[in-house]
Amino acid sequence: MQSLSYSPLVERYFGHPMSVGPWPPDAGPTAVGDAGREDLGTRVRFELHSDGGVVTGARFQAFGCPHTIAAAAWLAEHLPGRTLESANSMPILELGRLLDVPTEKLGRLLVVEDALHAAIENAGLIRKTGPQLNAEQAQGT
Amino acid sequence: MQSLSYSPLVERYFGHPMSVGPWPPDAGPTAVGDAGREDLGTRVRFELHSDGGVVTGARFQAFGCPHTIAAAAWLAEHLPGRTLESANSMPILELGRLLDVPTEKLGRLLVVEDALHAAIENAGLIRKTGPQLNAEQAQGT
Amino acid sequence: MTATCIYMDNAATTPVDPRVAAVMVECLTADGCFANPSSTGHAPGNAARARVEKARAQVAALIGTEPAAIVWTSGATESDNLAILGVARAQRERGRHLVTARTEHKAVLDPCKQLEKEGFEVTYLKPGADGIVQPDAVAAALRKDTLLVSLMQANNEIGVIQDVGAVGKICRDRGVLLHVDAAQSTGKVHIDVNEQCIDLMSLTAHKTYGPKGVGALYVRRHPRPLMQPLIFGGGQEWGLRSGTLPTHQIVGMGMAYEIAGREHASESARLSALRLRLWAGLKQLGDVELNGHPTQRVAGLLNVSFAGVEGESLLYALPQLAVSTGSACTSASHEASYVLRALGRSDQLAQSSLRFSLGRFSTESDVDYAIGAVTEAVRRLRRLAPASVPG
Amino acid sequence: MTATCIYMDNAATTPVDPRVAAVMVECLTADGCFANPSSTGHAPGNAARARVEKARAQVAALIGTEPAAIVWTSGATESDNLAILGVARAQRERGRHLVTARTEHKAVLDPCKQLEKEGFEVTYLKPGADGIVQPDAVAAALRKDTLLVSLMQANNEIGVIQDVGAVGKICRDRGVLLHVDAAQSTGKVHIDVNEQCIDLMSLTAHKTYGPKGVGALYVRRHPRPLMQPLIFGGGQEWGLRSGTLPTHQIVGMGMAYEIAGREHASESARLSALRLRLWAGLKQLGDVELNGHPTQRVAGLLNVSFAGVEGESLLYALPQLAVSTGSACTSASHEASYVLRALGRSDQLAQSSLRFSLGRFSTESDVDYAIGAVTEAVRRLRRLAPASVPG
Ligand SMILES: Cc1ncc(COP(=O)(O)O)c(C=O)c1O
Ligand SMILES: Cc1ncc(COP(=O)(O)O)c(C=O)c1O
Repeated sequence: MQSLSYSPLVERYFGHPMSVGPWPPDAGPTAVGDAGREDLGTRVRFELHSDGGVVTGARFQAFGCPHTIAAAAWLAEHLPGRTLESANSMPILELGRLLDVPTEKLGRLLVVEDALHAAIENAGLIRKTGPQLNAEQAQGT
Repeated sequence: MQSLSYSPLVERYFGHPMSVGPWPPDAGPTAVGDAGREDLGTRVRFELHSDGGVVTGARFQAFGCPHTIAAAAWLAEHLPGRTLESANSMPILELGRLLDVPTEKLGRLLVVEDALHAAIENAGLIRKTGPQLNAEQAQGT
Repeated sequence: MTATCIYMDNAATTPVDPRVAAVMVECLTADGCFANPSSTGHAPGNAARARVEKARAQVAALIGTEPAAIVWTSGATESDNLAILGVARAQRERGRHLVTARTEHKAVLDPCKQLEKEGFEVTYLKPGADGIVQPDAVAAALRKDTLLVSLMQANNEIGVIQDVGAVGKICRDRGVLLHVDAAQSTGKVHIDVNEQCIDLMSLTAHKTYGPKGVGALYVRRHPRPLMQPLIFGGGQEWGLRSGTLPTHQIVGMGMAYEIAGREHASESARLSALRLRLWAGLKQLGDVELNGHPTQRVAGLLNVSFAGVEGESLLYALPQLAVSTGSACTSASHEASYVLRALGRSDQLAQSSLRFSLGRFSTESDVDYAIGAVTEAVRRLRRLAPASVPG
Repeated sequence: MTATCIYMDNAATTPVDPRVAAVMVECLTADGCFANPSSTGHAPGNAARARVEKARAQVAALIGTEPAAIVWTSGATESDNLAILGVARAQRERGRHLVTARTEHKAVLDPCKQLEKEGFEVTYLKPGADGIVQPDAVAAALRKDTLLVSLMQANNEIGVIQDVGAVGKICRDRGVLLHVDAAQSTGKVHIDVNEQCIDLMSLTAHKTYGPKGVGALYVRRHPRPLMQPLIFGGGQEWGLRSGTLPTHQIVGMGMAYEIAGREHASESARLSALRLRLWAGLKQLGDVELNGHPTQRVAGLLNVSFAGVEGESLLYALPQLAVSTGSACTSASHEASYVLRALGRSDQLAQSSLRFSLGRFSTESDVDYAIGAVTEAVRRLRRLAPASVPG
């Protein structure tokens, strides 16, 4: 008996997400993080650029419900400027509250978080080992 | 799921019964016949005048449903002119059909018939023994 | 066809108030709020859902509870069945005894009879000659294994009001659930399910100027009694009652109850005066008796026994007056009203009673017409009837 | 509020036809035919009864039977429950086995689950990938102790039509009762309960341009199956369904079915053309799949799976289009439609499907709007989604 209603923030980030899609191939070293499975209803990917441990650019892609898409879009918009460390500890459950995500859907936000964490981890690896790794990652192995 | 609907004949004999009520005390020897009980829903009385074995006048009173009242009224109207014998064998179930009495109510017509038969029997007694008996009957013993 | 008939059978059903009809009509056709309230994936569905929830709040308000305690049904018959069969079947391991009264509606008595077939015992309390069931009598009937007491608030045939609040306190103390059939009391009698300690309450729209075919069951929430549904399916109404919610019907019931709450006091005063006028007029006939308690009663209902006339004929002699008889006039038998019999009325008096139920649209001139028509009919039938003979 | 929304969810519920609304309105207020159809002691009651009986004949005519075989209920959910629970509980000594299909409505499956708790066994047949249950599969599932087969005629999610006539002949031969849920087929598919050997049939008004909250159960008369009521009370409807009959609702259903019978052929032709136009437009997107048999289906219903998009988001991206998803979108889970899963669709495809159900008031420009809006939404969501990665 619960209705499909969404907060204005979800409406905005679902309806007009910025920072969408893969970076162009020539955009420089990209740290990719994937999580989730389409057959389970949620799949998210983040692609980060960073410089000296600070996120300089972030893009997302998502297959999922409006809350999932909005959360990923919100994060991609708010990551640039943060250190990888602070990005890694962004409080996903508080974002959930901000977007009025229903309790039963909070599990999906963890998929968003997993993708973000994976991307940040890769960004750390890139920083240490250079962009070769990234090329592999970007092919989606 | 059955409705209180009555045939036009019932409507006429219930709505405008003639031959109603007791004969006036000075109307001559009267043969009375009673049957039924109010607490069982039906009580009928006929009062007959007869001469030489032929009904010369008939009146009825009835406590009962519209079919009962209509049947008694019809009989009271149609008795005069008949011999006591033919009056005694008037086919009550056919009258029931004439008045569209529902099957479940046919039992009540038997009360009407009982009252008529009682009155006819008394008329026969009067014929044999003279009006003394009638006086007693009319007092309703 | 019915235009020349004066309607005094509001206890059977009321006409829909025009204000109610107006909101119902808004929820029917393609330009209205017609969608399925469970279709919350789109705007029309959400609009219908919003109206259903508004109606739930309107109904809840009339009985002093929260919206989430209201379960929509198809009427009080279903609500009575859901309450009684639902509790008993779900809690049969806790107890197998129920208490009710002989003057309850068939919608309570018949599920009780069904439960007897399913292994339950039911105590049917006999009310006093005034129709009142004493709370003490209920207390005395309770047993260790009593699950539920079912007692109506206002009786549909004679209009007497039971003290459900007093019964509620007894039941609450003893840990027994109380179900109240309030089909005849909404908008007529004060209801507060918390104050009156009521666990389950059956409601219907069509005795309170709402549409036929929609009702509700109040189900207390804290604690919520364990119940088995009657109807399984889409899981609507917390699984207690599946089936598409009829938006227009529910919206109509909500509006009807809102009006009832607002106009209760003034309407009761007006109807009381009309009823007293009617009774004063009919008493002139002589050999008439009022059925049920003279004052502990709903405002608009008057049930009178007429000595010396037969019920069906009396009704038939009143073609311009829509009233009902104490007898089961639609059945073929001469069976007298079981309610009046339970009060100790003789078969004859029970059988020759009329129920006059005045309503929102009844007028003084209706009452005066009724007095005249009944007086004439009773006099005529009494003249037709033979003088009583001994035995 | 809903004015800017194009309604394509007629399988969830239809708007009431204005011709139906007109007769309903005649049965509401004090100047109309509002009385209780059981109040046959007075003229207004008899007038209401007459309209109820006329409606009974209208409903009976659509399915090829006599009025006395029609029992009024509150809708198909109740009818399904009454048929299944009613037969099983009354005949449990004759047998304890039922047969149905996995793609039935919850109003059939849930009472079957309840019966499992009451000691019955139920066989749930799996349809083919096209949604069709082969009559042979039903025959093979019958046992000596099978009481009842319950099979819907038109499926509510995918619109496929079962050959209930063939199943009926098998059941009749084997002495097993056949119940058919026809909620989605009245006015859309040929029905003749005698020719098709159907013993019980669930009907509802609100999928056929009648009001929500009223339905009927067809119960074969010669012989009449033994049944236990769900709801006990006043004894209306031959004791099978007590409760005050809602005149306006019943009259609405009667009129809706009369219109359905009259306009079935022309309406089906028009809706078929619209559906084919819609499908032709959506196919252009690529990676879309039609759910259910391509031709053995009702005219107006199209269920399509869109690869690469998530169902709830797709719905949310179509605020101006009232359609429904294959997923249980009102529930919190990502649970995919059990109907589409029973057809063998993957969770993802089942979850990202849309049901378009066209109706009497759908137009060509509605269809063209839908094609445009869905195309744009699917393209956008596909662009948003990450390219697939291997497992
Ligand atoms: C006291 C009482 N309970 C129950 C009912 C049944 O209600 P419904 O007609 O809504 O099924 C009625 C009226 O018929 C009633 O008067
Ligand atoms: C196939 C089918 N059966 C039963 C139902 C339930 O009908 P109702 O809404 O009348 O209870 C529906 C629709 O909801 C349906 O589509």
